[in-house]
This record gives sequence, structure tokens and C-alpha cells, in this order.
Amino acid sequence: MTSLLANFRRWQFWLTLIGLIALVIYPNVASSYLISLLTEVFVFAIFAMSLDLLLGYSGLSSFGHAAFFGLGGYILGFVARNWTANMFITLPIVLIGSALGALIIGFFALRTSGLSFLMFTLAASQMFFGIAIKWTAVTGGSDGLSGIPRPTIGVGDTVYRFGTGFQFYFVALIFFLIAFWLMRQLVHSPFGRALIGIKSNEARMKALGYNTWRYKMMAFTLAGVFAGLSGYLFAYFNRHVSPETFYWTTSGQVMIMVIIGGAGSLTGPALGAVLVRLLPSYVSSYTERWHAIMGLVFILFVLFAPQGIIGLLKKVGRVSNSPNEP
Amino acid sequence: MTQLKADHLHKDFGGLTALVDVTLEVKSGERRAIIGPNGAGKTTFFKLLAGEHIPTSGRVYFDGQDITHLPVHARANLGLSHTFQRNNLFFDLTVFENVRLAVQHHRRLAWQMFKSAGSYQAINEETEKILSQLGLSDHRQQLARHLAYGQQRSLEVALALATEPRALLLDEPTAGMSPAETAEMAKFIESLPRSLTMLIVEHDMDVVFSLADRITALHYGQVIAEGSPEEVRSNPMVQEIYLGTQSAVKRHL
Amino acid sequence: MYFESVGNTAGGRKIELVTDDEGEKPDEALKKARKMVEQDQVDLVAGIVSSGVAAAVRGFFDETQSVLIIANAGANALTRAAKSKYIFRTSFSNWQPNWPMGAWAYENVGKKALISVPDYGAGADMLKAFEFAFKAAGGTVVEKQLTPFPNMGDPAPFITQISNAKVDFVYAFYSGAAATTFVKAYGSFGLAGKLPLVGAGFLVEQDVLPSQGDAALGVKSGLHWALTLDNAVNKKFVDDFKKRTTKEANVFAVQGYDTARLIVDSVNAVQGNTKDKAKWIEAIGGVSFDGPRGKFKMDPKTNNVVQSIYARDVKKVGDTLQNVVVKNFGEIADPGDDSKG
Amino acid sequence: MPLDILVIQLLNGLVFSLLLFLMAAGLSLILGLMDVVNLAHGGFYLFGGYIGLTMIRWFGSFWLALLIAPLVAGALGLLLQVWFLRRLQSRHLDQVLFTFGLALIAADMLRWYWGAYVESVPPPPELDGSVLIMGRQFPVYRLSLIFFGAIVGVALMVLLDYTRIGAIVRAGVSDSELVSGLGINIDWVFVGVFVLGTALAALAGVAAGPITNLYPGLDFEILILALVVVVIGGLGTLRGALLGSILVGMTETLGKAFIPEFSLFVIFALMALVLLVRPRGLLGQKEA
Repeated sequence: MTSLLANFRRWQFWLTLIGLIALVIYPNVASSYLISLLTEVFVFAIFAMSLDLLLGYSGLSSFGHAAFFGLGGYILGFVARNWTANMFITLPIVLIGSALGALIIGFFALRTSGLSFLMFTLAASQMFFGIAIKWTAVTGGSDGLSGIPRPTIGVGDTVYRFGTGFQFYFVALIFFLIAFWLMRQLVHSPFGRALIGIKSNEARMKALGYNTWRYKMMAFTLAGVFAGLSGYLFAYFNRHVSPETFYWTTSGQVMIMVIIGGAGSLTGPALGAVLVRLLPSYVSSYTERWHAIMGLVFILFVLFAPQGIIGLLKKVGRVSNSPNEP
Repeated sequence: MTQLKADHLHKDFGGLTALVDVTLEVKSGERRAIIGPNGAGKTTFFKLLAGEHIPTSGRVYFDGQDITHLPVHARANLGLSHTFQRNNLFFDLTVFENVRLAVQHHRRLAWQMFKSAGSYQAINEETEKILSQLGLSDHRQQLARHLAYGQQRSLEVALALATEPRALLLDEPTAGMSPAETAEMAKFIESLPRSLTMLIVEHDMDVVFSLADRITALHYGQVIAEGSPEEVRSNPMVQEIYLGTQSAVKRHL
Repeated sequence: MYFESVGNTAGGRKIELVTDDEGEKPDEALKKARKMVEQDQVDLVAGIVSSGVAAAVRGFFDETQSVLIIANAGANALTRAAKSKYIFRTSFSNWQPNWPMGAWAYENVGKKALISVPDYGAGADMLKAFEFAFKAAGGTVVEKQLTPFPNMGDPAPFITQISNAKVDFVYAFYSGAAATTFVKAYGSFGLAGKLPLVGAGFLVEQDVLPSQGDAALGVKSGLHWALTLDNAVNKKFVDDFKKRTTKEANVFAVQGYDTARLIVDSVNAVQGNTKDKAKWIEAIGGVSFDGPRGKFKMDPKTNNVVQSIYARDVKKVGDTLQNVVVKNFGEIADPGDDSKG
Repeated sequence: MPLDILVIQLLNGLVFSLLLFLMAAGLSLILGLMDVVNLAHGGFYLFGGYIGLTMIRWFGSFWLALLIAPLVAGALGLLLQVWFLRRLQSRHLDQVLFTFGLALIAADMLRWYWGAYVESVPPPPELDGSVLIMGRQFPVYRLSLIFFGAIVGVALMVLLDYTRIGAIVRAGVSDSELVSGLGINIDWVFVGVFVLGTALAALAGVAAGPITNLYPGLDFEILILALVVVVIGGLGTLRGALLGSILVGMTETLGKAFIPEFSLFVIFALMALVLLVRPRGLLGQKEA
């Protein structure tokens, strides 16, 4: 058992290392379009993992996660267009902004649970959408904010500019790795276990003395911050942010990523992001019916692989690793 | 010294009155049992103390502090812990994780967000200790839902104990257990430190009479008798309710 | 369709088509634009229905110096403040079909107007253009009704409010489903025929007109084309379109057809050498021909099309409803800035 | 505001309310009994509408369409429940997700078959016209919708409150184990409710057709409105759905009339407010 575990650990280590090397080599050999595809996947992987903190770990089915994705993008758009695109300045502003947004929405939303929570979060994000469309002076109205400058970093006069898609790929990659690592630490920490406890049985957590409301509030805020980060990167990437980032379809899409990938595993939703962002790019070039195909893929997962991609992988892994298991 | 006090508690549900003017004082270190037939208001009373219901009128005090409106978790943090009548566990987590959740909170480490939960040695050791106390060590990696019923019952108590309470409210700890398991559980409860105040709602009269220092009998939401086991046993009203004779009281109800 | 008529070649080169559904989500569209330009290495991209999408992809085309031909999205800014050397528009600016209607409505319909538009970019553009010209002519805008976008929902409350306004006519811009919903409710609440309805041509264009039925009768609108437009190119186009699709042509099809022609003409002009961007762009800016909508001419100053705008009136011809041209305003060029609304 | 306009606006509100009720009733029933948020509800609505339109084109009868569309949709609901949803019993989240996938497929298929352009549904000739109410024209069809909604509502309430089937369904809403314990095959009760729910959605699709018209995207518009109604009214109660419909319908209509620029927000603001005060909805018994 222990040697098997150690084997697995070692195996996992090498796999991760090879994966990382591949991700570094990739942009050197791939076309700029393929680079942009993967960049986008990193951004959405962060987004999907952030929702997983709620959906998979805390048992909070938010259908308004786009609120923070859009918020991150719009705050960046506003700051970068009117002041500076220096990430040393824009990043803290966006993170604080999304945290505040999440605190405010969470404060109200967490009074409800279940379907009411789902609808409340939906309502909140739809209101953000409405504001984005109406508050033209700040948000650019239905056209959104375009012409967002490329990101830079630096202090004073020494400023480095990430001027190409190639360079931005690495920005996204690094953010993805950091976010993945942070969230991974989070879900394995005592706090993360507490969230799992809340998902499993909130009443019992209260009986143990946990002020579950505060934990949920913190989870909601952290998820909002990571979602804000992904929206922030997405706006830098597209150099544009549109009201659709707030729309419920965005929330729906990220929910699909989490479910198809496998909620409660972080890696799963990241893989979900790969599938959901890449599949349409290919399918839609061959058929106009790609919405239906996405729906079908989704249904097949629900019916035959309820644990998502990650569940499938585990199953395959179990079968090939230990054929003697009863 | 009085540790837990119910002061003129009254509870209505809609038009139904569940509890009428119940006053009760439990001394520090005392083991108190609450008995009464079904529908006597035992569970309602228990929930008022545990914080799952708010009384219509009256107050609840713990160590002299008014906790009538304190939420469940705040009571637990004051050292007033409780178990549930129906097993209320983290069924989809392992036995170890179940207990660890209780321990890590008690150790004030639950807000740690960075280090892996498994890397806190103090938590691990204490969790193991509690598991072995309740004979669950061998099942630590099992999901709680896969435990036998009696073991789940033990885990239920383990969770409450893991918070190191000063007072423990036990809601029918032996409900649904086999006679052998019941005896074991009674022995275990007996073996808990005498400093721990206990309030037990229990149907099994053997358990009640062997454990309790004092007994309170409820009927139709009112206290009808209170005193030492002998006093309650010989109380005519209790005898009448339990169908007259002492042997009937001893019969499992 | 036009590509076929020239044998799918231009400037000695074969025309290869790469198509994709741009969808309604700006970020998806941008992704597809990247694919076409970077992966499929196309010389140019044509299309773009929504202004939101246009705003999202504008930066990309400008930065990568790739040619984009907008065949529908009307946001004024695209050929004004946010204009790019590499982006051309063959369809219209929102200003174009509305501005001439201001003076015309003042003279032919009434002096006091209520304007009802959806509350988003295009609505605001159209409202501004009409209001500017209408006021300049001496009219008064009594009330502005901004309806929720993207979904209007039940139009009854809006129509009821309109019925209460003390105005001579209503000026409206809606398109697609909202146009049908609006016009039909306008009829069923008894306003059709009593309170004249005027608007940007999309309100009663061929894509929605059949579903509107008699409620649309008498609606007057301004647009750069009409099915009944009396010129030889248009007649042939309308016939060919019907033969191919069994449906009546609409303004969107015209825009696509003219876009194709613009591409072919400009590529011919540079003998197929699209690598010399500067020359090619100059060629695109210089394209002019007689299309279904009449004289079609690019304006190198704004990269927007210069075209005739027509006032049209919905009438029953035989047993179908048709937009009959009642006035030709002549060539209208977008001013290129916000000086005229 | 003159009185006549106010009266007309209130009527508009009532019409819209009952329209919402038709849409939300089925959703609420399915939700209450099966704990399934049927996200394909909007799909069934639009499907019903399109089927109705095709029937009108084939047979020229609105009434026939009103009869056939719910039957077709109900049959589809039956197959879905028996083939798929039943396999997911007691996996509520998966059921919800299944219906979401279904909604995506339905949206695309409907667009494929009936096209992307808006289609209008002619009201039955008997009801095509208008009456004068305080000197203002009001469409007869809209007026008749008030009655139609009321009839369906009363019929449903009678069905639920005064029949044995209704009693079983109501018992199932509060405790499905209890119903199974009584020896009733809860599976078939579920099937029946799901079929009824989808048929109601299709019925609403046909009835609302002449007002909302039919176009791709309407399905999700309707779904969200119906969800708002159900959440406001409380899960699984028909009276809650009715109360929610009236509240939402009136708020939306008056919001559009008096503050059109902000009408995008009013319903959501209303929902947020209700949920803050009563997280279970106005008449909700169980935790949403």
C-alpha cells in the first residue's frame, strides 16, 4: 500500500515535471493562434477552479460567478485605460475590488441556500450586467471597454511590457500555476477541510462550534478574488471587456466546466476548461450544431461519468494499476 | 455551582404548546438524566438548551451567562456541546476526518489556509487519541456511512467529546444500539471524567439509573418530578405515568 | 452568391472561403477572428453582425494590421473615434438611416415625437441621429422611452405608455424579435393607423415584416435599401436570391452581396497582390459600383460606405406587405465625427 | 397619470402575471415533488409554442394546437423521465444538470428546425380583435388569457386539493418516503408529475405565442422568469407560484411603465428583497 502510494507520488511528480516542460516548450513551436487558445484555457481554468471552491468544496451552487469574472475585467479595463497598465498597480486594485464585490454579494446571498442561493447569485450577476450596459461613462455600455493596453510590470522607469501573445502566454501560465498552487494548498488546509465539512453537514459543523457563515463568507470571497483574477487576465488577453462577461451564459459555461471536469478536485475543473474552451473551436468549424453537441457531451457526462473527467481518469487509473482489487 | 440553568422555559409551535414553564438547574460535574414518555417535550427541551430552537419565553444560562439567543456554534465554543438523536455525521468523509474537523476547530487551527491539514501533528495525535478511546481506530479510513450503526453512534459521541466540552448534552446516546453496544456505551459514558457536566435524554432506564446523579421527569411539557434516582423512582406520578409499577419503569420504553 | 457569379476568382486568385459562426459573445468572436487570421491565414475577414462584437475585435485587427470588412454592425464609433486604417464598413453607420429621417418626419409626419429605442449602444446612436436632425428641423422630442436590452419582454406596458403621450408620431428602432413584438403589440392595442409609427428600417425589414402582418401597414422607415428598389441590379439580385433560397432578399443579404463585390473589385484592382497592404487598403477605399442599393462608394476618409438612404412606407402589394420607396434622400456620407448627432 | 392608463397598465400586469403563472406552475410542481429544477422547462415551453405554430399552419386551428402541443410535449416528457431522469433518481444535482444539457440541445434543435427568425403566432380568429376599456383599445386575446390562466389555475388547485392523486402528490412533496411507505408507486407519481409539468410548459408556449411570439432565446428568457416566480413564491406550492406570478407580473409591468430605464433591475431587485426577508420564498415550506 505504502509503496504503491510512493510509486504514485513519484509517478505524479514526473508527470507534473514533464507537463511543465511541455507547457514551456509549447509556445515556441505552436502557431500564435494555438498559443492564444492555450492562454485562454489557463484563464478559464483559474475561473473554473475558483467556482469549484464554491461548488465542489463548500456546497454552494452559485449561478452568478460571472459577476466577479466581469468585475475583474471591468476594473482592469477602467484602471488600465485611465491610469496605468502596470500589473504591480492593477493587480492589487482588481483583487481588492473583486474581494469587496464578493463580500457585498456574499453578505446577502449567504442568508439563503440551495435554489434560492442559486437564484440570488444569478440576480446579482444580472444586475452587474445591467449596470455594465447602462453606466456608459465608466463601462462603455453595450460595446464594453476596448483598447485596453498590454500589461507591463516594473517600478519607476524600468518597465517591462508584455507586448506579444507569446509573452502573455507566460503571464497567464504563471498566474495559472500560482493560482492552482494556492487553491490546492487552500483545499488541503484545515480551512479547506472545514469547507468540505460544511458541504457534507453544515448543522454538525455548527454543533462543533464552527461559525459556518464566516467560513462560507470567506470561501465566497476567495472564490470571488480568483474569479476576479481570471477576468482580469481575460481582459488583458482580449484587450477588451464586454458586458457579456457578466451575463448568465458565462456563469453557465463555467459551471459546465466544473461539472464536466469533476467538482471537488481542482484538476478536474481545469481539465473541464480545456474541453469546454477547445471543443467548440474545433466542432464549430465542422458543424453549426455545436451547441447541441456540447449539450450532448454534457448529458453523457451526467449519465455515465457523474464524477467528470477526473472521475473517468481515476477509474481508468484504478483498473490499470490494481487489477486484483476486489 | 450551577453550570446549566433553564429558567421558566416556554415553547410554542404555532398553536401547539410543547413546553410549559420548565425550570431546571444542573450543577457543575453533575450527571442529569431527562426522562419522560414520547411527546413529553424532552427533545424540544434538549433543542432549546443546544440552541437549535429559541424558546418562546424564558431564559437559558450557562455558567451564569445568558445564552438564550446564542446560536449553536457560539454555545459549542463556550464549552456546551451536544450530540444528535439521529446520527448526524459527515457521512461522506472518513472517520478520521470526522474527528479531525472537531479537533482542528477546538485547537483554533481551522482558519489556517496554507499548510496541509495533515501536517499538524498535534491535531493528528489528538484525533488518534479520541478514536482509540471510542474503539474506532481500526476504522479510521472508512467512510462514516460505511460504519455499523453502533459505531456511528460512537462516532457521534466522539465528535461531541473532541471539542473538549465542559458540559455535554447527549440526546439518546444508545438509541438503536444492540444490548451489548448499549452496555459498552454506558460504560464509556460512565468512564468520562467526573468534572464533565452531562445532561442525558435517554429511553433506556438501565442506562439512566446507572449513570444519573439526578433525574428530571417531564410530562406534557412540564416537570413532574426531580430528584435522585431513588426519589424519582418512587415518585407516585412517575410511577403512574410509567404504568404504575417499578418494574414497568424498568421496562424499556 | 456574388463570388459564384465571378467564378470564385479575383485578381487571378481563387477565392477560398473560411466560414465560422461568430455567435453573439464578443470574446468567442474574437477567438474566431484570431483563428481565421492567425491559423487559416486569411487575407481578410468579413462579417460582424453586432456592434458589441465589432468593438471587441476592433483592437485585434488594428494591431495585427489585418483587414476587416464589417458587413452589418452599425456603431457610429467604428468609423469615427474608433476608426482603423484596416477596418471598413460596407453596411451602414447607425447615423446614416436615421439622420435624413429627422427632417423628413418633421415635414411629412409631425412636429412632436416620442422616441422608443432599446437601451444600448445602437439604440443610443440611432436616437441621437434622429433627434439631432429632427430638432434642427424644428421638431420637439416630447418623451424618450428606453426599453430594457437585450430582452424587451412583454411590450404592453410600453405601448400603453405610448398611447398616453401627446405626440404626433412615434419614432422607434427595434430589430429582430423585438421589432415583431413591438410592431404587433402596437397594432393589437389599436395604435397602428392612429398614431403614425416611423423608424429605422430594421423595424419593418424583410426578416421581420412577414411575421408582423397588417400591424406593420403604414409604418414609415429609413434605410439604405428596399426590396422594391427600382434598379436593374436590384431586380436581378432579388430574383436570383429568390431562386436560390426560395425566400425574399433582405437588407442583410444585400450587405453580404456588396461586401463580396467590394472584395473582388479591390483584389482585382491590385491584381491579387494582397500582401502589399498599403496599396490594397487604398484600393478598398476607392471601390465604387452600382449595387442593389444604388450607388455604392467607399469613403476613404471614414472607411464607411457612402450610399443613398430611402424613406419607405409599408404597403400591401398584391397580398404581401412591402416597403415601398417614397423618397430617395440621395447619397449620405457619415460625418465621421459626432458633430451632427 | 390618467386613471384609464393606470387601469390598462394594471390589466397588462394581470395578463402578464397569469402568463407567468402558466409558465411557472409546471416548474413549481416538478420542483416541489421531485426536487428537480427542470432547466429544460423553457425548452419545453418553446417547443410547445413551435409545435402549436406548426399545427396552426397545418390545420388552421389554434384550439387544436392548444390541445396537441401539450400532448406532444407531455409524451416527450414521459420518455425523458422513464428513460433517463429515473436513472438519476435521488441524484438531484445530476438531474438538474441533465435538464441543463437538455435545454442546450433543445435550443439548438429548435433553432435548426424552425429557423433563427422570429415567428409570430396568430391568435384564434374568435379572439382576434379588441374591446374598448375606458375608451382605450385592449386586445381581446390578452383579456381572454386572464380567464384562461385562471381556469388552468383553478383546475390545478382542484386537482391537487380535492382528488386522491392530488393528495398523493401533496404528500409526496412533504415526504416522499411516506408515500412509498403507503404502498404507492412513487415512481409513477413522479412520471405523472413530470409529464404534467412539461405539458403545462407547452400549453403556456402555445397560449403565450400570440403575445411573446417565438424566437430562439425565448426559452431561456422564460426559464429565468419562471424560476424567479417560483423562488419568490416558495418551492412546490401552487399558491406560491400564483402569488409569485402576480407579484412579479405587476412589478415588471409597472416598472416598465414608470421607470423603463431601470426595468431591467426591478424583478431581480424584488427577488433579492423577498429572499432577504424570507429565504424560503413567500409561501415556501421547505428550504429552497
